[in-house]
Amino acid sequence: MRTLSGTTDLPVLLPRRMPSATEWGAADGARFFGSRTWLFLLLAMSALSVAAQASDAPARAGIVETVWKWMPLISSGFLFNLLVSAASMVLGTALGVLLGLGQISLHPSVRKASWTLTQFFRNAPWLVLLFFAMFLLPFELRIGGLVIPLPAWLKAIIGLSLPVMGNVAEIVRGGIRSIPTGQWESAESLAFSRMQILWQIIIPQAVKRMIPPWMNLYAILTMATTLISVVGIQDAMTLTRGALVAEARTDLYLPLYFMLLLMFFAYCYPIARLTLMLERRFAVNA
Amino acid sequence: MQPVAEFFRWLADAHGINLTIFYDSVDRSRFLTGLFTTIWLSIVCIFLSILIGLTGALIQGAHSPIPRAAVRSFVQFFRNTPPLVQLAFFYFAVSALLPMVTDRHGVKVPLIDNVGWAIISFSLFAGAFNVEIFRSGIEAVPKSTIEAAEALGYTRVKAYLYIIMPLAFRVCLPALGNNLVNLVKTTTLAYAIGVPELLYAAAQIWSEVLNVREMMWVLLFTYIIIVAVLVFVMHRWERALRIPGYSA
Amino acid sequence: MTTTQPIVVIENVEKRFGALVVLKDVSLTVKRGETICIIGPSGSGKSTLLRCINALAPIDKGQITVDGIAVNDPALDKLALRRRVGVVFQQYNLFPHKTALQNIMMAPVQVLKEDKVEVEARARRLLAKVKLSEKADVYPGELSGGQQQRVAIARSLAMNPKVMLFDEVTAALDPETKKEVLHTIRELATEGMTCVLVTHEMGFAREVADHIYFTDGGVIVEHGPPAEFFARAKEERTRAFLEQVL
Amino acid sequence: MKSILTGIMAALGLFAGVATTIAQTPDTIAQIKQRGTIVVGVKNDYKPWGFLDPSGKIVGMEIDLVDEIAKKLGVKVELIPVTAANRMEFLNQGRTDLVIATMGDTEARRKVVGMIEPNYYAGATNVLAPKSANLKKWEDLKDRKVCAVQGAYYNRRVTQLYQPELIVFPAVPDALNALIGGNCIAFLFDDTLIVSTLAGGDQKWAGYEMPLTSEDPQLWAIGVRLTDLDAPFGKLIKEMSVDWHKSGKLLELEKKWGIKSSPYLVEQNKKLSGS
Repeated sequence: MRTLSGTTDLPVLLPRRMPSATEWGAADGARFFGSRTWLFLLLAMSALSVAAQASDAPARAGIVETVWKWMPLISSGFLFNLLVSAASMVLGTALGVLLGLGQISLHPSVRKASWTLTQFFRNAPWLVLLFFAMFLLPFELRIGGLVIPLPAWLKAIIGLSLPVMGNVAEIVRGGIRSIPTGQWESAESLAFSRMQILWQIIIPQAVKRMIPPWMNLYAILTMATTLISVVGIQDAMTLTRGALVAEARTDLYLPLYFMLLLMFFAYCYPIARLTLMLERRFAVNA
Repeated sequence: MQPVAEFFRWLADAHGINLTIFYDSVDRSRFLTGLFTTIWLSIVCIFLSILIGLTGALIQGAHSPIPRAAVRSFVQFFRNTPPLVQLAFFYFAVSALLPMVTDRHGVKVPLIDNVGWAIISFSLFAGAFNVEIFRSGIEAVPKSTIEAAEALGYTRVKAYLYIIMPLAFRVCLPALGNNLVNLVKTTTLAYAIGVPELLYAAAQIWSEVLNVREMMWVLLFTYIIIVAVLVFVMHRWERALRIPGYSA
Repeated sequence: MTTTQPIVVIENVEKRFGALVVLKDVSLTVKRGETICIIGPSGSGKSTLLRCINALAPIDKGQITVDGIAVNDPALDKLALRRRVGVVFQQYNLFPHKTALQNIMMAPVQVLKEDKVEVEARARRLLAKVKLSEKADVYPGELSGGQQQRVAIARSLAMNPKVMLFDEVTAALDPETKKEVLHTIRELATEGMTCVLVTHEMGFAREVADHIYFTDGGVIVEHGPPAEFFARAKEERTRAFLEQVL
Repeated sequence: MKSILTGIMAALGLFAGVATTIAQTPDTIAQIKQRGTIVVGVKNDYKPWGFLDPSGKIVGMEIDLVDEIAKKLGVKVELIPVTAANRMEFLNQGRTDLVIATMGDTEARRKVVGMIEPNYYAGATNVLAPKSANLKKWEDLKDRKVCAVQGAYYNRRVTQLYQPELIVFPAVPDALNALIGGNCIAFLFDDTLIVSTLAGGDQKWAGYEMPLTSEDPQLWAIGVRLTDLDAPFGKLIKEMSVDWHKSGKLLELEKKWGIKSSPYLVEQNKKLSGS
């Protein structure tokens, strides 16, 4: 059963491991590459919309105007997606850091429990965890006299933060383990306590290595926020679907869904690039 | 089977833990069909995504910049957009653009059905990741090793086949394993377009029997087991391919 | 076994990397059975010259002929050239996923399509020759540097080359294992194999070479038989270099 | 394997423990008043009962009923969009106080939630299909792709009786989009929705029809928690429901939202108003 851990890290999605700067030299290459990607997407987009136009010759209201009409509503939904992603990330990171530190605890039982939880939440499908949270969390939490209501959106945030937690825990554990044991030993020989070593020596070094996979996880989470549409929370995906029903025109399917894809791309692609940049910079320093 | 069924029937009556999949034949067959569909869908997509990954990685090694840029755009687009929207995009939008075919009732139906689109969509999604994985694997093979092959008279194709690929594959295997695990988890999204996979089957059962809690645990554990089996297989494979004294 | 028949002829070769000229008007001839050593400071273009001989790097001007094959001919039959020329690299470059024996057998079987049984017999003979018979089924990762380098030499020999190129083959080795490798090369040279060595081992060069070339800044500064070269270098640059390394 | 399994169980114990502590509400009316808001599960994809207008607001006939109830209680309204698959869960978990979401009143469901009588509407099962599909009878659906929505009570019955290849979606818009896109030949749904959709006179539905005879008539009910059914909250809603029938409110709303006049409402109005 060790199989769930070991060298295979982040089964949720792979950290964006890109080639070293050899092929397309560093920054210039990256910029070039970026513009190329956009160019291709624009080409693809126009080709597809031409195809869509052609497929429904007696066009009613223009496709562009109709898309434009729904744009504000869908954009507001998209903003909600971003909000959910930020909240889930904060919550998931906080829990994940605890769980990650639990995995290097000196108590075997804490270690084992943390490890098990980490594996469980990393390996369960996001959508199932989301269903899990939506259906099985109570509508309110009573802690002593305090009543904390759990509305649907909050449950969704919790549901999405569960896999985030598992993955952050793994990132934290991996980051800490990547620091050579020599650092621990030399600090110990200088009479630092375990806590001091961890917080003053190991974690400051490890954080740098954790940031790129953490950002990568954030991008994945942002894309996963569309799953809340499946459990009945209104997001950009739900609204796109609603707009399509309202219009009931097959020629709108392509441009509207493509617009939604582009919204996410416009948000996630820069994050991916930034992640890559940081990864390279840290790799050079390391 | 009978005592098992009896036990679960008792469990439902006495404790309200209603696992119909163990005693109701309709629900059991629904669940097993879902399980089978998930496994089958996963295997087909794993195979196709590896194929896409290899093809993409080979094209990225080409000299002409246009196919390279096309592959790169494909990879970036599929990696940076939500797989759920991709699936909807294919099933609703792209499907409407394709020519219709006439079924045996004389009605025009789409060329590709929801299962077909799920396969295409997930394979492309995971394939985009595989392209990057294989490419980084190929790039991890030292240039000097390739040169040595060249000096021994290997052509480009033969060097790929006998030296670069076997080495690159070993480097890729852990990352590939992760991505395939992820692919299996992604198959749950097919629920959104009505593909009768595991989540769909479970949702049908719980919306009729109203045993959400029980089905939720069953679902979670089933997926964990499927993933564990896949990880185990990948691990064994990795071990079988390990070269003494060589760390990838 | 030195004859007067030339096997490698290099005439007025020029090689550039962008604006940087690495080889300038280089000419040299290697006769069949001869062993020549190319020495010189780092970055003087020695390794590049070897790579040009085997068409691993194209040349910009001039002419290289190996056993009658024009290396810079656009219609060059690379396989024919590489059958005739074996290369051993500084970093051994064995294929890590194959055992020592398989490394030696791979190219003859996969490239030359020779019979596997015959190739295996030959490979085992070559392993014996480099004194590694007992390591046949061991992977490169489990061998020492010197052992790996000897397997690499055997791997090149398995193609039955007419010329062997050695590119600083002992540079990455410690003194102890260096000896084993030099011993193998010495044996080859005395058996009459045509060898071109780029090396920093002056003592070894003096001992095995029929002819020494000294390169600096991409040009051949001076050359001659070892006795003469080491005793009475004509050029100032050569003398300065020799003073440093000897 | 076993030790790991127990490990997972133990590790999740805490989580599950939290999840199972669902408080039972004693006095719903007091709670609603204290909160100042009534939380109601409604449809947001079921025109004209509960649907989105372009500004993103949920409107419809059922929402009008919700407003009536809120007015009576003197509280504000919070609408929670629900689906057939989760509306009863939400109610029983206490996430909503009430559910008015085109919910069919069935025997099985009565065990789980409290159904308010008199029912406020009656629907039956039919399909929406393009005229070109040329469907004549229910049996024509056999082995054909038919879109449906997760959690609808008629899915099982129709599957067993007529063996269509049912493609079940999480929500109505998905199913409708699939129908429009030609991914299925018919959409299995309540006839009321189909009628109102077709009667809307919208050009986009010109090529569609409701070709079959409606089957399996089904009353719709407002749902409350079982504990509320005979408590003041349930009684209040019952009274209001009677009132809606008597006063002709439901008939009026039916007209307002362009729903084809339902014989059930006319009959109930006659019966209750004693005319």
